[in-house]
Amino acid sequence: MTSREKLWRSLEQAAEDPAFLAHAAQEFPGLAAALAEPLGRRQVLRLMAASIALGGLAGCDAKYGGNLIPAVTIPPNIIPALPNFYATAHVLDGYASGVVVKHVMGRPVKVDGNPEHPASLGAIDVYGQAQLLDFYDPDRSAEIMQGSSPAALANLDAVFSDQRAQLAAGHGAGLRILTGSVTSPTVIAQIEAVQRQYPEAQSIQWDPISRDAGRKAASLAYGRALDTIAHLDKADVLLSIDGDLLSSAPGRLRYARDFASRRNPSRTASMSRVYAIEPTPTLIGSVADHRFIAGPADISRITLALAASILDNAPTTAEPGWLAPLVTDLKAARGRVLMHVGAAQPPELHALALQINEALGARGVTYDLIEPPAPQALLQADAMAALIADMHAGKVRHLLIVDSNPLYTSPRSWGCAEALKRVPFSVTLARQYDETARATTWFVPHSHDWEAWSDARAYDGTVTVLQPQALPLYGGLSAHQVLGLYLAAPPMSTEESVRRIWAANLAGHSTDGWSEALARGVIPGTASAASGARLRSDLRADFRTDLPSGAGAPATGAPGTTIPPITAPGDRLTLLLRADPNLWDGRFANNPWLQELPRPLTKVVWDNPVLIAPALAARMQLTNGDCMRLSIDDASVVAPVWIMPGQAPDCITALLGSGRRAAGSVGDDVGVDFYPLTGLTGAVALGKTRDRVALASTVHHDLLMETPSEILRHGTLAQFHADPHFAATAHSEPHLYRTVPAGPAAWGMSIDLNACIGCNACIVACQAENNISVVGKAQVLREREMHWLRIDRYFEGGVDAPESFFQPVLCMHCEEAPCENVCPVGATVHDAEGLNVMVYNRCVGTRFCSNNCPYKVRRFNFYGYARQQTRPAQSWNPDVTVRARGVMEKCTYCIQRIAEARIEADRDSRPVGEVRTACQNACPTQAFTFGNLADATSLVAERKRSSLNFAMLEGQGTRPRTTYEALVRNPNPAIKATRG
Amino acid sequence: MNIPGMNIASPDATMSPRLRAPRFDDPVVDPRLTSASMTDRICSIALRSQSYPWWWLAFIPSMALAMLLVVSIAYLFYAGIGIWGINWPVMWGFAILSYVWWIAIASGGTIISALFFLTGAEWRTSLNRIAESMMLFGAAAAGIYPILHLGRPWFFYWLFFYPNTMTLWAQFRSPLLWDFWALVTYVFASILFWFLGLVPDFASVRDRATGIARQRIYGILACGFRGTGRQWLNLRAAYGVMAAIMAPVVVSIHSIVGLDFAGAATPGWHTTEFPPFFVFGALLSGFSIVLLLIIPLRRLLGIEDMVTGRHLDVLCKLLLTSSLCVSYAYLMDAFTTFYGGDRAERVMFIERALEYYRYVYWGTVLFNCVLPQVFWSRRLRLNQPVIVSICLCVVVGMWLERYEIVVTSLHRPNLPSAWGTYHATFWDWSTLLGTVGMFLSGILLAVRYLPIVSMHEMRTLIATTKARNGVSGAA
Amino acid sequence: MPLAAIFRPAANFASKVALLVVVAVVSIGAAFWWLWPRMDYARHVRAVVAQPVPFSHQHHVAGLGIDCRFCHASVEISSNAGLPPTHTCMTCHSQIWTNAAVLAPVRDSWARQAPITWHRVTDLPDYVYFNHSIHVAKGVGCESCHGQIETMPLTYKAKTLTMGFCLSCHRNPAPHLRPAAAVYDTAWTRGPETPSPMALMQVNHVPDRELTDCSLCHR
Amino acid sequence: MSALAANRLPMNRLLAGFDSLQGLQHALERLHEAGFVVLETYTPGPVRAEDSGSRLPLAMFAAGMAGFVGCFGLMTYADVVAYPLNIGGRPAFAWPAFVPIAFEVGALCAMVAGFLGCFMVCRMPQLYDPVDECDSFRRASRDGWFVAIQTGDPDVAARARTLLDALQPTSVEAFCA
Repeated sequence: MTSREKLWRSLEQAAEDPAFLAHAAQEFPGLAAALAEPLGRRQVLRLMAASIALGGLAGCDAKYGGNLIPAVTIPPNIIPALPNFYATAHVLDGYASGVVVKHVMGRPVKVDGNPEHPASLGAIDVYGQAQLLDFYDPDRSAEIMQGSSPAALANLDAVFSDQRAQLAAGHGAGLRILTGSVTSPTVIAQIEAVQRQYPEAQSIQWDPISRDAGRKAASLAYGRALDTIAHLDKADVLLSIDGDLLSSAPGRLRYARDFASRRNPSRTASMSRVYAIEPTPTLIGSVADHRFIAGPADISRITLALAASILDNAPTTAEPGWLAPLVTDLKAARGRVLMHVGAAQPPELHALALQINEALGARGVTYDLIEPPAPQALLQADAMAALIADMHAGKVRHLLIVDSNPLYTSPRSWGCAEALKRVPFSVTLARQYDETARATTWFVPHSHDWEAWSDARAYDGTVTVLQPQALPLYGGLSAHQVLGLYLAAPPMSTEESVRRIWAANLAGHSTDGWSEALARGVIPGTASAASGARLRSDLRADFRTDLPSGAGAPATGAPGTTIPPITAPGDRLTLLLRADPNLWDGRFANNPWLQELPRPLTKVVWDNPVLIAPALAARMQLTNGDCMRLSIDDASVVAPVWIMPGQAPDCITALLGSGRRAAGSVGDDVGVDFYPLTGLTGAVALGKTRDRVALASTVHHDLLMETPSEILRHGTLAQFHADPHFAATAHSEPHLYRTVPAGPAAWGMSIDLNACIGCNACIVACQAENNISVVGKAQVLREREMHWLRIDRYFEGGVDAPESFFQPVLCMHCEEAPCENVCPVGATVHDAEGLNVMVYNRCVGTRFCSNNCPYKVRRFNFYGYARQQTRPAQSWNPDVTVRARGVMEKCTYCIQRIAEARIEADRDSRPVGEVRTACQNACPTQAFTFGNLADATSLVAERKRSSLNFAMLEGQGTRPRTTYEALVRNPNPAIKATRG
Repeated sequence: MNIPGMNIASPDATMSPRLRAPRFDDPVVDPRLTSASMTDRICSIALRSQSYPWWWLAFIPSMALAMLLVVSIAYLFYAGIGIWGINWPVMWGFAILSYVWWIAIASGGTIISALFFLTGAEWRTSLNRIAESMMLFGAAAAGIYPILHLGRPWFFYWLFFYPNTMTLWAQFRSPLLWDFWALVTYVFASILFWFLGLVPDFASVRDRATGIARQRIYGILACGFRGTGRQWLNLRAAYGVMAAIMAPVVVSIHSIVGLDFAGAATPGWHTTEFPPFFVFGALLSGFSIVLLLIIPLRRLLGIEDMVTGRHLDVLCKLLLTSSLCVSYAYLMDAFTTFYGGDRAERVMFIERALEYYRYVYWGTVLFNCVLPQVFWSRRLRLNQPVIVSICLCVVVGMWLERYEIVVTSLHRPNLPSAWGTYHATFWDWSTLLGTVGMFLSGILLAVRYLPIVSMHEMRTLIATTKARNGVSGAA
Repeated sequence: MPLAAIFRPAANFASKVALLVVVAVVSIGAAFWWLWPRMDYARHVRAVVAQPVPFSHQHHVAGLGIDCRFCHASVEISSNAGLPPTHTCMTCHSQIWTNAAVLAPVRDSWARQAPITWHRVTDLPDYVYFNHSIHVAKGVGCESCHGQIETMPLTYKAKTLTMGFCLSCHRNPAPHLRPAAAVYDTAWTRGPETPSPMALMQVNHVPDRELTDCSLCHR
Repeated sequence: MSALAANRLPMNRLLAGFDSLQGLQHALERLHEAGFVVLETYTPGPVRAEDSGSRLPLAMFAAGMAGFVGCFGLMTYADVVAYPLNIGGRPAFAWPAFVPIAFEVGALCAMVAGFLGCFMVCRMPQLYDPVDECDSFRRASRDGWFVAIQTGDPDVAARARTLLDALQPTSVEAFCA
């Protein structure tokens, strides 16, 4: 609280306020960091303070005066108002994805992907970008807590010194270290060091969103845990069973890139064909050529039938009708196929997939098996259950919880809360004073990944060194520092320990190699090699192939692999619990950007309704927002429902991660907490209640219509082969006058609908780059969301099994813009390079422009939203005006980037070079192409020459600078009734 | 006194219209009236020492509503237009539609006082002042909306164009700017037109007034008008030309308001018929409001012998006519939509007529097209309760029509992904009611303190009718 | 009732006066409304701002001939010209005037490693994105916007810096350009040897783009 | 007769009232024949029906035209010369779009000109006029048709009275100016 008040003071005060200075302390990693002496930091923060006064926070009302606060000594590499970029990585459940953080005057303002990093290739997901707000989050805890009262670091040291003594006495008996999945060699080394010192100590790694099934399956098939790495660019036919390749699998960004490389027939010689079999809509299902809906029960049955027909050449059973052609297709594409099973499915299905892939000769081509980057318990869930059992049994005397929130995420049936009460000494290391922290005897604020040295491995094993981007804003200790407390020997500096570990890889050139590794964001030669493990011939012999329909092992109730689907005996209704596409397991719940990010398929924000099939809704007379009581055994949860076209009628889907109690001012009590229903085996009973919840969705009406071709054009590969220009409009509208912007440049954009997978990365990128406000649920309910870039989602076909389409929509920058000639004050006009310019400070707010915009891409500040943001002043992008109340705003093609490019080019008297928009940078599939149309060699010019190129609402005669490439799908001609 | 033509009428026709129900063959002015009696009566209304009880009964609630307007505006400026129901697809709501509604009401007044002045319609004489007051306060009520509806109202002056330090001008292609200037012109012109017509009557009141205070007040308002030959000559000349200007101005402002919509490419707006369509609407609402005002006032002020059955008959006929014009416009709206063959237009129209806002649409049709048809009957044209209820319906109907044009058009834009709905908030309603209060308070003050019938024109009318009767009597 | 004239003869004169007053008030109001933003007072032109240290550009620039870039180091590469850090002051003032009273704040800042808080003299609204580097690169002298800085014992704002001021140059840059060498030369004046304005456009490679586009300064 | 008038110059004017326009017109003819100086008529309505001796309409037309042309010119200057901007790719000189505002401004100018002009030529505001002193004058704004004539010396006044009395005036009153 207090910290936020400080942050909200006027900049002049803030800049002189020592508390503020302390909070805003910044550091220079990379080359500078290696040399920078501590003094350097304090100087920069002054510079940073100055930078704020120097107009860092731009507003729409002019005010004279203010202060200028120059540094005492200018640190190296800092030039006022010029950005610095430092590589690091974003780690989720242990897996790293490379990012590059943009600093201005020493403060992080933007995160982008790291092109050098194999798991990113320059792309970045929503979590990675939202790190910016997590880093500045005013709700981050700054105080060490003993019980419920603040304590000093000294107290902690004191306590630990006698804890060390006690533990040493018992050889560490009763010491447990609970972490999320860890791939950081440094952390692992430290934990091992601790275990060397206390032989009895145990370390447990556990993530609520489990990937146990894969490991278990590998051990079934190959005798040991192996990770699978897909090469989607090599797969002609991709069969995804409840797949998460594009949504939550480690390496999803890379997969998305490879996937897209085979989807646009005007660019790829052989377009891939994608089959998806799934109970609930996923990203890959939404972009698949064939999406077959199969409830949990059917999935096992179908997979078994599939296995039978491929492995044993058994004749495929009659139903479902599409199975036979599918099998034929798979066999035909032998060696260039990939069958992928989602993490939510039981190990047995994974194992079958491994076997089928081998049988189809795909291994080494469309996928590789590698040694897991970091050793893991085969079944994390079992390990966790065991830990809690030990706690109950009182065997645990000292518990350290790092980067994990079991009180919120563990199945309630395990009784973690009670168990914790029986642990005499427990420490939580977390960013917020969260649910678990409140229950442990000690709480230590966890420094952000950007505030400490560390390292982590990518999905393929490649190591990235995480370098600090700033001094801890809110104090706090890193995992390394806390683990250091267990070691008698004073720990060396974290940087030193990280360096030491990688000295070998960077041998030969001591400093340079290190600096280069930091600069590039990867340590060369650390990717895991493909494993040569041989498939067990007798694989299927030793697991039951007579899987109880309703999917598998988990149903046996062992809190085994994934959060188990539950089958009710009566109506075979199954509850699927999945990670939230925005909040993951709940750790991002306090992030306003992610809370207000429309879920890819439902477009619901600030809520996590249960997804039910239209059929079920009809049967129970439910409409969106009606509340249902879901009860399993004695646990029950009341949650609103959302009718999800394409949902299997015999299952309902709930997203974990909402309903936090101690996430912070943003995330508390948003949505419903479904963890109480995890780990239960009983039947799920549905009871209708009388309550209703108003659900905020950015699609403000539930409507299912044929998408008019003037909006979104799509066809099949057959059509494309017949006529590559099938989507283009032949005729050109007559016109009275035509003003062609003079140039020199002509900015334009092309969006490839074949590439868009609806992952939302572009939306967050835009929000971060352009200082777009979060408005909150109440305002979204009143249809006042502010996103400049939205992804329209259209359904076509029947409600039960519709075909779905994604279409990113942003300002089209029409050359004959309807918005411009209705503005009475000329606040929106055209510039010579064809940009539809919105001059905020000229806008009086008549809103006529929005009424007259056929694409409805303009957003209006009904209130002073920018003033209501919880983010501190210095987190805004200083190059973009922060819009005031009563002002219209919209996509500018990232004009601040264009302006910088223009200025640089003009300064050196050369034509303007490449400009990349924020959405383009973030997009994992490179769906966006932006550039200079005047330069015929530019990529955007080339894409606009594509035979699939079309303009949205062409008939309006607005001549948009943003055009689309029509969507082409590649259905199997042998399968008639395609979808479902 | 022998009144020719009376013998063919039923005997009670000789009774003063003040003592009997209105008749279609009433003279526009009761022959018993003389300049003196008429002048004295009208002046005595303005000069009453204390007001009628009914006046207070009407004025206090009106004033309360006007206060509500003040509160609403204060809160609006404090909090921002987010307090209204407007949203992403429906960026315009109550502010604009009420503005159009009020402008139409005001324009109706102008048409009666200016247009029919030019045509020399005698029945217009006694309604002139009421119509002009209606124009004035209607314009005032409308005039505040364009500024209120701005996101940053304190910058409204950017719509004037003048050499400023930014060297920026206005954007003259925008119908909104045309509208702004049409409104500025209309409001100022109304005031001048209204006041110039009042000057000779102020003189009459001045000369009837007792007590130095009233004498002085009305004396100042009369600006020393004494009815000299030169004054009459120039005043009549100026007034005539002003009327000749007001007529096209009132048509222009309503056409331009129509262009605010027709000038946009938005489905439901993008049609060339809007300018005349809006003028029809102005006529319809103007006539209904005038009827709503005169029917109680002729009784309460005892001027039935100046506002007679003939007036009711004529106004109802005009109301019926304009209703038919409006109906034609609605038909054309539907026709062009489907004839034009634009998908978005069709979808929007179907949504408008059959979906969420269908009651608004059909309410509009019922109130504006169907109900006024009763005025085909001469008997009902004189039945004051019927007239009042029909006119009330029409006034509501005209408001619904604007709701339909503004809101339902916007809630179904080209892209289905941008569809939405609109719901007014408390502050929308409070502002609307507030302007109603402001309008009524104004009218009531005018009724109380101004000569509510244009006496100098009535004197001329009385003289001419007398002359005519004298002639026909001789024949 | 005894009738008499309502007004006295004087009323005629009074009414005339009243009319005149009304006219006067209206026209004066309008005139002020139009003139106010053009007044130096409203624009803080020539208003000296009190500073922690009475720094004299006159002394340092005209007197000692220190180049602008010595203190405003990033003017050629960044949008922000940059303000000298205490370190820069101390490069000299650790040697000379080491115990001058006026310099106490500087020494203090150095000793405490606490920054000096200067007060803004030349300010643009936050929604205007002015870039120093491009202007100096194209031969716009500091003096064009900052005035005769070398004559200022205490620094003040020299130009109105209204949008009109910016546009006056953006609409016709040529007359405001100097040879690259003279950009920081406070004494420079156009001489016979100076290339013609049009020639300077060529020499300085002033780009052929629409310099009055809104998007040039507003984002 | 008010105290004000008492300490004034001799009564040098006569105000005669008639109860009808015809009466007044008749009297005017007689007065003219008799060669009296008719100063002014004060009537409850126009004396001559519809005739235009007024130059106001011309002035209003001129003002209107000036307003229209001036406004149109200013808009043209602003869009074509002062700050030409690309507005939705429309031509800079979008003359049809200039018409509405030019018309409105022209109309406003004409109205204002008419209003001010009318006050000027009517010599208004003229709150006091000697004729106000006459008691009978109040009827001029009701139903009395009055004429004021100049009567220099008493005998002229006497002749005037005799002439007027013959015309059945409602009142004859002397006043001074």
